[in-house]
Amino acid sequence: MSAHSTTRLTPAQMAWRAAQDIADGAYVNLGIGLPEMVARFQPPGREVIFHTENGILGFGEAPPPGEEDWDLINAGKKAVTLKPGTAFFHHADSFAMVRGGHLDVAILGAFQVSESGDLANWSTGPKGVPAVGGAMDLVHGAKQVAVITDHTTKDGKPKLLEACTLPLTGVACVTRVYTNLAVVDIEGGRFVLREKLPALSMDELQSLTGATLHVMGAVADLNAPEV
Amino acid sequence: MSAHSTTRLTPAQMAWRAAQDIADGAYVNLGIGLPEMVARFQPPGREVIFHTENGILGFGEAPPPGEEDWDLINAGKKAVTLKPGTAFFHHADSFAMVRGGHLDVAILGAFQVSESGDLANWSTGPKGVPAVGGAMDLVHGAKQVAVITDHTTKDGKPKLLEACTLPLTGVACVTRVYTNLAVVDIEGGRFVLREKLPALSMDELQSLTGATLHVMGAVADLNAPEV
Amino acid sequence: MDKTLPDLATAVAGIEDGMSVMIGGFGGSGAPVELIHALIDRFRATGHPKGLTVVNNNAGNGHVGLAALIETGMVAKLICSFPRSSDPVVFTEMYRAGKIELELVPQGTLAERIRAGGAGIPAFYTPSSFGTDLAEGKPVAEFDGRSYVQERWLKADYALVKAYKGDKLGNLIYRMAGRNFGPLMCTAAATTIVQVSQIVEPGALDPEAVVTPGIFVQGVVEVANPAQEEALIRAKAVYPEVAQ
Amino acid sequence: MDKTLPDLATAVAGIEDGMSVMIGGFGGSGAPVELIHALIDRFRATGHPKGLTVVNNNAGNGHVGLAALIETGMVAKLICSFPRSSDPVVFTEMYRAGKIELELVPQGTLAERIRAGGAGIPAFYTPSSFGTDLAEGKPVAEFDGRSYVQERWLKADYALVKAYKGDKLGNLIYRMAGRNFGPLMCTAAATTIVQVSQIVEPGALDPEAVVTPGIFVQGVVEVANPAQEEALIRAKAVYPEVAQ
Repeated sequence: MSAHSTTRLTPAQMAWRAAQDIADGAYVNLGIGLPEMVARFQPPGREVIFHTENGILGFGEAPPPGEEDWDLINAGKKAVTLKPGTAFFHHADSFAMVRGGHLDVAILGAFQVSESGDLANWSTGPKGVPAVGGAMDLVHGAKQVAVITDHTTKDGKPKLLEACTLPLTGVACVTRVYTNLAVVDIEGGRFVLREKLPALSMDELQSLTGATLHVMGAVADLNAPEV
Repeated sequence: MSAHSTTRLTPAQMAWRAAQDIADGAYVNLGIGLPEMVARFQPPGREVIFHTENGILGFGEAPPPGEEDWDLINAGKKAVTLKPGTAFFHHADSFAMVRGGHLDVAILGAFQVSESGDLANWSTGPKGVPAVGGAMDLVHGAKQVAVITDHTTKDGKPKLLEACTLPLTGVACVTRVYTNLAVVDIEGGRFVLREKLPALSMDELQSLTGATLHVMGAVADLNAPEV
Repeated sequence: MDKTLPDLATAVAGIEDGMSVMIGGFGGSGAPVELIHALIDRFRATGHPKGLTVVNNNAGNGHVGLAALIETGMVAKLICSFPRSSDPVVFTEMYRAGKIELELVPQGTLAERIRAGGAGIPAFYTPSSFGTDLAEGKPVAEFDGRSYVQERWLKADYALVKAYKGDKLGNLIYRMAGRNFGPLMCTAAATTIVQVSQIVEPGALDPEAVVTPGIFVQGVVEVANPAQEEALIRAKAVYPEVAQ
Repeated sequence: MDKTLPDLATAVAGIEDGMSVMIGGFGGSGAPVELIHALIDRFRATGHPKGLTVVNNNAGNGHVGLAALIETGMVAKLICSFPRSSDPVVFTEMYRAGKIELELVPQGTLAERIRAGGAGIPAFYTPSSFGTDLAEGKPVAEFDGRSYVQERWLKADYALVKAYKGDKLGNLIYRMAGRNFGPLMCTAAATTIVQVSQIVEPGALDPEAVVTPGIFVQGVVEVANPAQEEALIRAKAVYPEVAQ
């Protein structure tokens, strides 16, 4: 692994890559943490409207430090700003947007993703305090549910698996995974490799993946600028 | 019947009588037609807030002819007016108020009422075009569902019955009936007479009623001013 | 992003034969008269769309708006709560002649079914209609000792809604009781088209007072001085030949 | 009609041992800090109320507001979606010590259950949590080929909510994302008490922009310059001894 560790995408580069796939005019919910970074990398000329579970549509970026209004926060409890066209609403309306199929894309973090699209991202087991938030709702309803995650855990274990071993967030819900090594679609219960780091061989990538990576058509190079 | 026909309450007097029972501060929905008249007879010093299914709370009386705003109507499609403290909302919120138990009183019309509190007020049978509106929702949720109705049909048949013969609006929902002859509570599956016109004997009243009228405690005189 | 549509004809151009169409309004308040008339115009010019299923609280009045739409014969089925009105001859005659199907739904259940359609709730329980003819064939269940009827969500291919002002992102505010079913229908249709008296720039509407957030709206068309259906009916107007 | 309450102590005086209390807010936005602190004051003075079941999205942060309430030991059970936060030591320690019960609910399901409680819908189906541990023991059903979990309404004896302005009839508007669960909780409690920055006369709020109609509110108390929980936490405030 050390051989190619320097070529892995940074979190910002993963977020940049995910941002390239978001169409102009899309309504998007970004999960807490890494997915939130996607907002920074909207390609020029595309207008994307961000939704947050706690009742804002069309909010803007973070305010300068010291200018936070703590009534104007996102689901990660981080301060955001108003943009022209923002709307506020209550939590039931907010999750009507989520569950009702009105979001184009939800991008979430993951502990594990299975080849059938199951997602585990809310509980690492019985030890900690369990906390689920909006994840179990977000995996249902958005037209596309994508995941951004390191390809492996910190100790090198695969996160893309035949079956999740951690408690599930949702069943058969994820259709695309952006990792620091590859872009993988989930189709018909299989991982289909779409892009991989050019320096990484198929065998290396497969060895870091807990289920068979299928190839259907071309596998493009996964390139991201320094961001 | 002709002997006491002149003593029957007018529709306005029935509405007046019903209005006397509405407590200060109550939230009230009045059905289309006769029940709507109740709003005219609020006792002085009592403030009642009226709800209409089509999304207004706290509206005021009818505007003068020619000054109607047809976006400001009640469920009977009659023009109303704004009062300080009015609120507008959509139909789902409006019926959340209804079904959710937030109204203190709903006063409805009736074709028939049974001694178990069943109400029939939406369909006279298979011949006409069926129309139900909000009646089936209003009979559930309001803390008290009362009915204003003539004691008998136009051809003299009782409307207070052991069991309704017309299609039901709701089961076991009515707890008080204001007629042009009497005030009757429904308790434990029985009609309990509370007030009757003083000129009317118990036998006369019973003969105009399709189920046993029970007496528990005093029966007061039903008196209404000329209104 | 700009959801503005150039004209009424464009606004209704995507509605196809057999589609379901939610139409806002309660009686005349909130009735999108101009959108309905544009749909009638299209049908008269092309013979389409026909065989529509329409969802509205009522069945129209007089010979304008929804009543006129029904009168053309474009509507195969009506889902509503109260098809009996002051002047409902159009629907009544077609219903009695067996030319239009009716699904009668209690008003609160109709509202909640539409909300459920927009909110991803496939079914819910309500006390309304329990023990009545309108609950026939529906599952019932008891919760905490009380009986309830299971109702299904209601969705549509299109919603035609009237609001007061809308911005280019589709954020909407309504006018008084004209709000009624509009905000719900916006959420429950695959494509929601809204006629507004004025299209404004994003930022012109108070974000605290937006009733329908733009995510629920696909197109906005400006009708600067919309007809009020009740006023048309009182003037004995007839569409397509408005005689006044 | 005037729903104004004279002070915070009066506002929370009716909450009894063992009651369920919905508390508005998402993190610090919309958290009714002063109402919560008034409840803590009462407990410290009288030993009541205790054994409360609290409904909130979170489990509090730092040592103010909800976290301080939990810290007193008044709360027997918490129903929430996300008890893990930046500084959640209070809840975490009590949970691990078995001193507080937790019912974990997906956030959208929590919101919908509260809405259902207020809207007279005893149960509904949602796709959320299907196939997960959080659906264990709940009825499931298939609609149109997809699987759903049945969820029950959630009601409470009391709701403590923070809004921005309220009139004497209880009509409310909120401030930005401080709205969150507030309007839902107002509908789902037998008694809803709201702290507002300003109580205004009926007519002062735009009827088109009222978010919570007064029918859902039993009492309004003015807290002119309410604390923002996030600011208190950043100042390392501790209740009841505010050290700053």
